Amino acid sequence: MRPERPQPTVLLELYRTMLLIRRFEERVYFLFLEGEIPGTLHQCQGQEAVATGVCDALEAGDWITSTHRPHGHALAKGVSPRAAMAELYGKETGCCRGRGGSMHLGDPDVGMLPAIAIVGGGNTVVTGLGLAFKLGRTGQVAACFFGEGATNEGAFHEGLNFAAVQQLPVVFVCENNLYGASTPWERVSLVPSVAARAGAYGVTAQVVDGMDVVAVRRAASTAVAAARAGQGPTLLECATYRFVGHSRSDARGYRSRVEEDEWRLRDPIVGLRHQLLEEGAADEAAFDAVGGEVDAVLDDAVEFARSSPDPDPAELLADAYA
Amino acid sequence: MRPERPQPTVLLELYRTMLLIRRFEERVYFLFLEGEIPGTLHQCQGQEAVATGVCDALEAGDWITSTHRPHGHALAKGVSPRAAMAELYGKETGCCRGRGGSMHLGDPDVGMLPAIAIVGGGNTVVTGLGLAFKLGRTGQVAACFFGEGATNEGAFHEGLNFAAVQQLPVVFVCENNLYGASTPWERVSLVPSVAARAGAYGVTAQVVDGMDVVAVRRAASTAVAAARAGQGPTLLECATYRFVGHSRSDARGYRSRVEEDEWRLRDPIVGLRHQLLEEGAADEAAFDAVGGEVDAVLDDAVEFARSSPDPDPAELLADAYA
Amino acid sequence: MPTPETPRGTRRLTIAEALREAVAEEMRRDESVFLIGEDIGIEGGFGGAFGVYLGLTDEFGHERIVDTPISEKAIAGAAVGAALMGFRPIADMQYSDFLFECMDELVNQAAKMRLMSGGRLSVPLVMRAPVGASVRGAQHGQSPESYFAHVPGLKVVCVSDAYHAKGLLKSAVRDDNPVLFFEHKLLYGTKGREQAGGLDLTAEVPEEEYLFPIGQAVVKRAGGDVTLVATHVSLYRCLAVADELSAAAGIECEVIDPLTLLPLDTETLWASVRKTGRLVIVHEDTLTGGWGAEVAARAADECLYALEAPIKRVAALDVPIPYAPVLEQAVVPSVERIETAVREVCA
Amino acid sequence: MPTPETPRGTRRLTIAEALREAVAEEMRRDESVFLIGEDIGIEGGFGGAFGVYLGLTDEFGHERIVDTPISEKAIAGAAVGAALMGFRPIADMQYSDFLFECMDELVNQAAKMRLMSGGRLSVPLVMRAPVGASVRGAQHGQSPESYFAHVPGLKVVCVSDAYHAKGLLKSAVRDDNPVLFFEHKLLYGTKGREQAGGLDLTAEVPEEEYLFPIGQAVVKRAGGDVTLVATHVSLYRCLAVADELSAAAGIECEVIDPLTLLPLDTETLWASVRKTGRLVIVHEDTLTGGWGAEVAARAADECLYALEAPIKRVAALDVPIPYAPVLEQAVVPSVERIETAVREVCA
Ligand SMILES: Cc1ncc(C[n+]2csc(CCOP(=O)(O)OP(=O)(O)O)c2C)c(N)n1
Ligand SMILES: Cc1ncc(C[n+]2csc(CCOP(=O)(O)OP(=O)(O)O)c2C)c(N)n1
Ligand SMILES: [Mg+2]
Ligand SMILES: [Mg+2]
Repeated sequence: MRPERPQPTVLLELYRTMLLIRRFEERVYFLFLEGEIPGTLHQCQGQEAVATGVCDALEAGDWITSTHRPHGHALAKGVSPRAAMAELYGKETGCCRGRGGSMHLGDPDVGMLPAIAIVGGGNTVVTGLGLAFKLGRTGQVAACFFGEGATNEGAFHEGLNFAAVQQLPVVFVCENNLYGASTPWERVSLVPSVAARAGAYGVTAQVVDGMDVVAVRRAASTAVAAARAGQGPTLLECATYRFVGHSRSDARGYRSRVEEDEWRLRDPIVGLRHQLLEEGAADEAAFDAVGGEVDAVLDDAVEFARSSPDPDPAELLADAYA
Repeated sequence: MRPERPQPTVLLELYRTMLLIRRFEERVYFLFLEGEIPGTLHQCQGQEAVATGVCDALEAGDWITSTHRPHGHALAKGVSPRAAMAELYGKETGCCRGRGGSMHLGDPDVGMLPAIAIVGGGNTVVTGLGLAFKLGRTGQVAACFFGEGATNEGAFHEGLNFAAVQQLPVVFVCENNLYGASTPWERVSLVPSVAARAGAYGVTAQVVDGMDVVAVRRAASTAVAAARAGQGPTLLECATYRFVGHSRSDARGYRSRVEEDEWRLRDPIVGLRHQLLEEGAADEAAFDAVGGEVDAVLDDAVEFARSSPDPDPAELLADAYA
Repeated sequence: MPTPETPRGTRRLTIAEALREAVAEEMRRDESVFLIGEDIGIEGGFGGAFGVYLGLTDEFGHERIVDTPISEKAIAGAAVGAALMGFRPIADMQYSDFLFECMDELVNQAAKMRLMSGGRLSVPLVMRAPVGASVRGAQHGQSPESYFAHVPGLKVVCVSDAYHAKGLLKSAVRDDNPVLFFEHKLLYGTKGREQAGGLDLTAEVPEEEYLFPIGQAVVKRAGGDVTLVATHVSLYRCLAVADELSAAAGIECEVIDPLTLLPLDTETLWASVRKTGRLVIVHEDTLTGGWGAEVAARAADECLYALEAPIKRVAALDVPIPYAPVLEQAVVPSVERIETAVREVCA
Repeated sequence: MPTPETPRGTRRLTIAEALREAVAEEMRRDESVFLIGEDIGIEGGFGGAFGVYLGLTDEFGHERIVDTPISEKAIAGAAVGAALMGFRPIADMQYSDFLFECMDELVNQAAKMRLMSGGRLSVPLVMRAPVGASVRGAQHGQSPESYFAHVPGLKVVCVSDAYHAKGLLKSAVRDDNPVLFFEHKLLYGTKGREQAGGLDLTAEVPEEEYLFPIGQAVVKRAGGDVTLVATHVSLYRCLAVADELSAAAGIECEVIDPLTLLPLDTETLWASVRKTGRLVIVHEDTLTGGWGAEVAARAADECLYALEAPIKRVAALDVPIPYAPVLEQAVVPSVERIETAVREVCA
């Protein structure tokens, strides 16, 4: 039985979100090189389908936790490009008022915790979100993003097991991009798939093509529905790839250009575009329109960030305590 | 193919070790109630077959790590009853010169680290022993004892995975006595067996009857041989039961007397005794002799501990640093 | 120690009983309060490592008393997450020594989430943890409160009697910040009595509800010659020394229980030091880098000119806690070591 | 800073280069030395988060350069276990912020095994960890050395230049105790130069082998008016302030790099304080409970009568490190804040 295909409008919206993430990341990289954005960057070009598909399966009242690589998750969950960009600029108008930065993007108003840049850090914290939703009988769900590298942390183990025994409404979303920084997965695990670890906790797992936003969305919807119905956590392993370096200064010497090229052929944005064209669900004009919109949004976001005020150091001490 | 049965002399020796542990624990409990032994106690009556079977499968040059419940492991690995008893008394002649105590029994001379009383603590440290043996090409093996409760710690996960990917000569020995303090295993795990977790790391696991010292010894021998041959770690899950409370003040209200009685019928010492009698491998006189020997050893140990000097506080500061 | 406002109806309670009341009252008052930890609510179990929660499951059930696997990271992480969602978890660490298993959740998550969110989120959790040497060896005898008194974003409370234990735990539950709440094993109740040197381990606790504020020290004994600042068991040793020196040498010690280490009530402390000119700090956490160093350092900045003698610290020796009772006693601050220090600064 | 004994043949090296040499020399010298950590030896990889190990796999191979999963507990636990068996691991933490993930292994195991074994075992490991704010936010900008300076059984080293970095790392490898070895991100080499304020981040390092002892402070600049004690980047800010104040106000600062925080070289420190009568301590770890408190507390005990002014500490403000450069700069000790403190005590 072939699962139902989303409506064209939905697909175009998914396309839009992925494109927004991609172009956001490209702008940010350029602005970083220009010296406008300080610090360091962990970008997600190539992985847009995971953030987009999962967040689209969530309701507005649901929450996500994220990682050192949070830009895509933030935009997909609805953090405004202005607030995200201003945060990267370290401005008072940023979603964390410039206190968080690239690795801690988040916005309570759209259901995203400040991203946790400790690998695996979100995997225990998310259980508390689930516990709150369960105790409060709110019907909310929490999704936890993490990389395959994070599954070697004790936090992965403790978080997943606790969520399982408490049957918490949590979806664990592993973005398996094959590398943790420079380290290939097969050097740090004897099992080929992350999903193979779910059985240790009595948790259902599914491997998904993380370059196919529709497949991700479908699997996520099932997992979210199960969580909302009180059936406990699911582990989704999304097979994906980051097209760029681990962080801004990474020459990617630990992987081959052939491998990169193969994965680039599976670009989730290009793929969806081809499908929509083939299905006749959208034409070039529609894509141009989306591209134009996205560019306008980003122009505006950059302008907003640039022209926003710096935070006031005098207010800083007030931020340590409630 | 029925595995080969050990020689009667070996079996009698296993019997002797288990009896030594049992009677040591009984004495210690009495001496504790009498106020001679300070602190607290975590005892292992009922679990003797695991310590005995595993340590008998090890060579003298192999090492073990242990837990908050280490008395049986210590005696089985060869810590002298004198040195163990004196340690419980907090005497200078103890195996850790009175610095360690009940929860940190150990003796480098017989290949036992000071026991680690942090649940799961040994599970990462043991990988360093394995790494040392691998790097040094010494052919040694390390065995790590831990309870089923410890398998919910991040340390279990990180230690087992690291040992697996490095193919370290380590045997992970889980004493599954069904409870972690007052908490039944089924309340803290959705999977019924600890062994079911080994697959997550590509590690071979085996469930063993932990009340049958011969079965434990056999499984341990296989695991030790594999480790020594460079085939990496094995996880042994030994199904066992502690006949006594978790620690000295435990009224065991969280489990039924029926359950306790059923397990007592499987007493590993009584079981081996029956077998040996049935097989004609030993007679009552032989058991009496062993019992007499063990009692004499323990009389001597207690006398030794009592008459040993206290440590000198003046020497204490020298113990923090090498 | 009842304060002047203590109302008529009081009983004598142990710290364990007072904490139990505090938990129950807060859970009744506020649906968002829940308990989480190991071996806290199992039927026929222990009600926590030191029995503080005994009986609470009957009233509050297993949903609000969350028994966990042995997974300190999950306990602390879940507490952080639930607190971020507006709940008020009371998390339980069986021994404070195990806090090292969830330092990331406490130091990197609980303490930083507020800042990282630009002040938009808060983390109202309480983590209870027993400290103190009680012949259990190096991994069950630490007093690690100083590690946490170094973490901006956390609050740190140390309680020494039932009255303040109850009032402070209730305040901690209502505080919008993560509070580390340290109790001493030997002070829970009658069991520790002998080891604690025969102290009466009960205190008068009002029948009526009350709070005691975080960040307020109390003067347990007034005196004009020297200021002693101490927590937990060391506090009682200081009080014993004070009585002894008053009788034997006419030295009048002012003994202060800071109760909160972070933030520190320097107003109360410095008022005393300005009066006495002498300061001795006593704690069972180890000396070097212990919280006594912070008190001394701030005194040496903020009231140096009031000092008439060197500032002395009496603390656990800089070694892991050894097992043998004779060694353990040599490590923790004894009445003798405290007395020597006080005599020294008063000489 | 070359010491008087520095032999003829020297080169200018960055700290990263000097550390790389130290590691290579020790690995050549002693078969029991090995490296363990994340992303340290992967072909085409980073050679550690700050490139310290670049190229070493070619010489030493993957057996002695153990690339691990992202498992800090396993890294630290394996280092402890191997050290107990007589090996001398150099473990790598990519950022010191992640040390909180393996506090149990460091505080409860590494630091206590010697005592728990009755002095029969030792734990000769080194754990390297970069500290410091560099616009990476709250979880990648801490300077957590003070947590470890509170752990009996550990030694704690902070290096500020290539000469001492090399000499101390070699000593740390040979030390029979667990040594936490902290380096500052902005001081590794040319990359940090701009952020570090245009400092020359190289120092003269002899061609020949040398060691620099753990537990020895160095006087980086002599002066008679006030003693400044500082590590890492703060040290250079102090030196800048010293030059400035000498020229502008005739105040002569004596600037001391303690290099080892545990054990502390109080002999060198107090000699200076007895001379100057004034003490300012500067560090990028947060103020409350930071290692400066210990220095101040010991001064207030051991040389109180030499003090002519309150002891000042200039440290990171008591907040998590914020991201925005303007905020981060307000948090870490700046030249301005140091100068103000020095002027205050000299007023
Ligand atoms: C506890 C911890 N250890 C190490 C790091 C450094 N680090 C940051 S990202 C990263 C790799 C993470 O790999 P993975 O989980 O697969 O996520 P990805 O970067 O591939 O998205 C590492 C090692 C960290 N941030 N936190
Ligand atoms: C990290 C840590 N958490 C909690 C404890 C307290 N504790 C001591 S033993 C124990 C139960 C351990 O259960 P298990 O691993 O099954 O071993 P068993 O006691 O059954 O032998 C607990 C919770 C501890 N010592 N260390
Ligand atoms: Mg990855
Ligand atoms: Mg058990």
